[in-house]
Amino acid sequence: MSQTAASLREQFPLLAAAPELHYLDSAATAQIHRAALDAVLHHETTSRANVMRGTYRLAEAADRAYGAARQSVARFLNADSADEIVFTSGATAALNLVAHAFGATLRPGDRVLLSVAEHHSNFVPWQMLRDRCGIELALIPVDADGRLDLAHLPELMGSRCRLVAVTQCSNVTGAWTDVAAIVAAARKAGARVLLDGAQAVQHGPQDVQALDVDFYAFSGHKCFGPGGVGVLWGRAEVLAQMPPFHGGGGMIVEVTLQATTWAEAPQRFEAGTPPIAQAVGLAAALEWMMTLDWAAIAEREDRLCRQLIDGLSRIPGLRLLGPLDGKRAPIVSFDMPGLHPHDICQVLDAGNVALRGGHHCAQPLLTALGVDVCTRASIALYNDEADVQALQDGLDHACRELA
Amino acid sequence: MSQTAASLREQFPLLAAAPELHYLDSAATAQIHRAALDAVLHHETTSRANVMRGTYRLAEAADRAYGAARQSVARFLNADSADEIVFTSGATAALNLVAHAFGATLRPGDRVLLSVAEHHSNFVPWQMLRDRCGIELALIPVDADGRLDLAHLPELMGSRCRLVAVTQCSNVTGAWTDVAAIVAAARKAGARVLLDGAQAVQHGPQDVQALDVDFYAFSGHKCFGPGGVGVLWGRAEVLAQMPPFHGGGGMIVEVTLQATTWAEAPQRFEAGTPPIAQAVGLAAALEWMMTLDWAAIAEREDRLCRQLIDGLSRIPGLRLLGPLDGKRAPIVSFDMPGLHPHDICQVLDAGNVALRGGHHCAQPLLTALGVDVCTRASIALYNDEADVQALQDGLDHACRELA
Amino acid sequence: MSDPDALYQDAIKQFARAAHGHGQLENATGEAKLNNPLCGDRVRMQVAIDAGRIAAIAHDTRGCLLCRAAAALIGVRAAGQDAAAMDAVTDALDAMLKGVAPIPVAWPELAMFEPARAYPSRHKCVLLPFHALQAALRNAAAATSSGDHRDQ
Amino acid sequence: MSDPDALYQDAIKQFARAAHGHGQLENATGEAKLNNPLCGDRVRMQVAIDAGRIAAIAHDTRGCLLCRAAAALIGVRAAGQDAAAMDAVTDALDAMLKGVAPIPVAWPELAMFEPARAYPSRHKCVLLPFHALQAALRNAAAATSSGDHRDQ
Ligand SMILES: Cc1ncc(COP(=O)(O)O)c(C=O)c1O
Ligand SMILES: Cc1ncc(COP(=O)(O)O)c(C=O)c1O
Repeated sequence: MSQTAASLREQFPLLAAAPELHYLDSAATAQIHRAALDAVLHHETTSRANVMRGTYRLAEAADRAYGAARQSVARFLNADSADEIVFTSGATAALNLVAHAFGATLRPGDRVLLSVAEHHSNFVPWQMLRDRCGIELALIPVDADGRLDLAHLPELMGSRCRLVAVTQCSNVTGAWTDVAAIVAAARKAGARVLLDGAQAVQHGPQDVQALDVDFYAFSGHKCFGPGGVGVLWGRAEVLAQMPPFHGGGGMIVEVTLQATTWAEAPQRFEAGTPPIAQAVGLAAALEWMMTLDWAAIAEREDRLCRQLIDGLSRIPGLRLLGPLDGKRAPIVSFDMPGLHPHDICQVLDAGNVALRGGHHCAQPLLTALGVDVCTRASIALYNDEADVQALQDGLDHACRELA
Repeated sequence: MSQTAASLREQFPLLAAAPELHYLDSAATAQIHRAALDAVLHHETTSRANVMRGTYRLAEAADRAYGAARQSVARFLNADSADEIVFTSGATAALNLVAHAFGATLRPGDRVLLSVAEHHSNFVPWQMLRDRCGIELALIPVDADGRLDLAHLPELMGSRCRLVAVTQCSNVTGAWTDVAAIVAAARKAGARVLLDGAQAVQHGPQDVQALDVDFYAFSGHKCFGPGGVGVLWGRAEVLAQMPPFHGGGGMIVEVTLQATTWAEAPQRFEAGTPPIAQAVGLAAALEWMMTLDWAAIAEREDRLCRQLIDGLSRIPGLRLLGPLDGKRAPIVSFDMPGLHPHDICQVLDAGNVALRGGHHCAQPLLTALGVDVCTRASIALYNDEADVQALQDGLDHACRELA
Repeated sequence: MSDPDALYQDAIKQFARAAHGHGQLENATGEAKLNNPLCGDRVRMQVAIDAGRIAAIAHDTRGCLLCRAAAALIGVRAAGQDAAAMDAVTDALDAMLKGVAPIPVAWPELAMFEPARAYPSRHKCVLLPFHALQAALRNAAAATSSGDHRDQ
Repeated sequence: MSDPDALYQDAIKQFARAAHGHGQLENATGEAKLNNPLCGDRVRMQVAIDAGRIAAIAHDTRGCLLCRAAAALIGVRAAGQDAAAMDAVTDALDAMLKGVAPIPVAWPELAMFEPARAYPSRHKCVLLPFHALQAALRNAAAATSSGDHRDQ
């Protein structure tokens, strides 16, 4: 079904209650959809119990809801089986899980290939693994527009590349990664591929089988769901070969004083009480997303993104970061020499425009692009022309105000 | 203020809507208090934004709420400073954090002393650390009642004990640990002390300074708050010496291709977007708890626990696990030879009594007590005589039904 | 809401109490031990295979009534079956518990587990002995083909 | 809701633009670099100490208007102060931003930061140069006492 931005906006309680707000920071956190909030509320007030261990009806209801949430995520990602869905506390936790559990299968001298465009959450865990275990890190460089430069992929992989871990879409430039090219090169080298989908999921359902990767990570709060929950999808055969990461309740077959035997995936990777209501809320958000006309939404997001880029390029001295042509996510970052992003954001806030300024947890990328900080506007399905216009007006005001 | 169980029960939406339910499984998950649910809802619909990075008013509001939540937790634990409060996704995540981050400061041959009574979440992470890093594990044994047997503490610590990690209260027997004795011995040996407070927090605010431990871990869902959030408290000087565990956004000072410098605690240990609304909800639950008359509640919980123990001891063949005299938490586990806990729980569910059966993620303890599985009833502040009576009646019925 | 009392039909209690097939085989050609991580229940299944069929079977079961009844039913019924037949029965039982298929005609006694449909947490209790038997049969086949006796 | 425009008083813009004290000291006896992890802002402060007081000061500041204005105010005002005085001013500024104290009388120009009270995320911007100066003074003291010159 195709919906207007206004009718979509109506479905987000925070936005519905703040008609004056021009929320252009969905890349940091998307607003929560009514259905997700209702699902959390419903779960906590009708089905709250611990999962996987209780036999009374309330516990069965909790179990059922949690299992159904796993199924919803599997459908959203087109995973082969719900057993490939591991609930975590967020994308960062999912990425750390892989860095530790898949990392435990690596040997000194094995290589992990990242890109310069990674969010710190897909960068720091691998640096820590390198310092802990003596693996090698290599980095796919970016071109002047922040796109991954895949020209030297085979050399970058070398002979011992075991994993390529890259973002699907940059949280700074909106550049989409050419996943197919990376997967093809990785398969040739016998390496696995991890895709950080944190920025992709708010722009529509994904297909991990078509992407043909081995791991996929994302966060609930970036796709209209609750915070405190995220997902690691892993190919069954890869998950099966990995030891657990966190130890605790629910991930074991048997614990004795001497040794412990692990449960199968996904339980093996879900130590302790999981974020149950949050998973249920996330599933509600994803189920809602799966009813939408994504072609229409993509078209509108793209149109707004172009308008934004056109408007910004008219501001003297302003430098747009990221690719200006071709397919890109509606994330637009820019640098205004002499104006600091925090001052820009502050002044725009006076016009109720919510922007983010700083290094966006992507210092290596910003360094490569030759800036220390930048200002970012990010567009989601509930944004419209008025939001873009307000940003434009606000920037004009900021230029006068701060000069 | 002193309140009746009925007036307390009213404040828990799930229980208020299910007057027939005898919920005796709060040790697995306590029900959520209205204030916590309202706080989550309020936050998500008025203040949702990512924290610690935004300068617009909505982000400031999110930051303020998250910071205030840290203050509430600090007050609940009587911590010296809110900077000692690390939000995690749960007790299990908090315990794994210590096993990795404090674990990284240990050397092969250093010793960690646990007890046989630990929940798997405070057992398996240390086994994994042992297998990874060559530390030694030692175990405080339990007596026939499941109480920690501290007779040989100095020998168990040996000369290289660096940490004693024990539960404050057993989730199977309700036995409270003699923390003062352990702290005294640990101080003498130069070892730190970690207390797993998962089962303690639903019975009232804690005082980490009076307990004089170094780490304290608990989960929100066990103290009337949301799931998906937990807390690690750590003494400032100890946290300052630990490297991070998870890597990602928000825990760094600077990331370069070569190396990364860490932020101070608590940020150093909170990689990625934290469970913001859940922390806010937890704080609401804790603030509510801090208004209660805990002496009165403890007295009622204790009275119900005695009634339960008295009633159960009249059932022929039934064996009560855990201490029958002295101070104990209202957690009562028992074994009925010939009747399996799952069958018992199932039949009691027919009378709307929610009990838990199984190994309760404490296999080493159950082995020590000479059982494989057991049935557990746990009492919280919203329980009353009718709940205890329903359990009693249900067990009589089960004995007839299943015989 | 369904009534948990209905779950404990007399048939289940009788099978569980009778514990048909409980014991140990001297001449086992395949064996498997399985346990249910959620409750710690354990089943050890032993089979003696002759010409591809179960000639003798024995089990040692520690579990709830559902688990013990399922093991006892196997104790009565499994002799004479081959691995393919047991796979079919197990799949049919699984489908019945999930509510997507009727009671397997091959083993009408499985009807006693029908009320367990309403309790997904108990499905594993019923299935554990069947899964243990499948594993024992696989181990027997592997032992035959490798000329070696393997435990799982 | 307060008006973010009010934050950018002319005084702040003037101080930021003037960048008093920007530069480098040849004869620094203490130096410190600090950065704000949230935004990547950086301040390098250098001091030359004479008889326990700041004889000369220079800073290199990359940051927002608030941060640059704060650094420039230090550039004008810090000379002649000792470490205790700077600690007092910094504490007073911190308390003013938190809303628990009025504008420090010692440095009345700090009034220009009063509107920042409403924006806790910006407090660090204002305080960063002050904290860098405190660190530089500590380093100078350490260098004097150890006869050694240390960077932090
Ligand atoms: C590309 C990318 N990866 C990973 C993350 C980390 O997500 P989270 O903070 O929800 O764990 C983010 C979000 O900030 C992101 O944009
Ligand atoms: C004593 C004890 N420790 C740790 C845990 C783990 O808590 P969670 O599952 O919330 O992480 C529990 C709860 O099951 C517990 O009872």
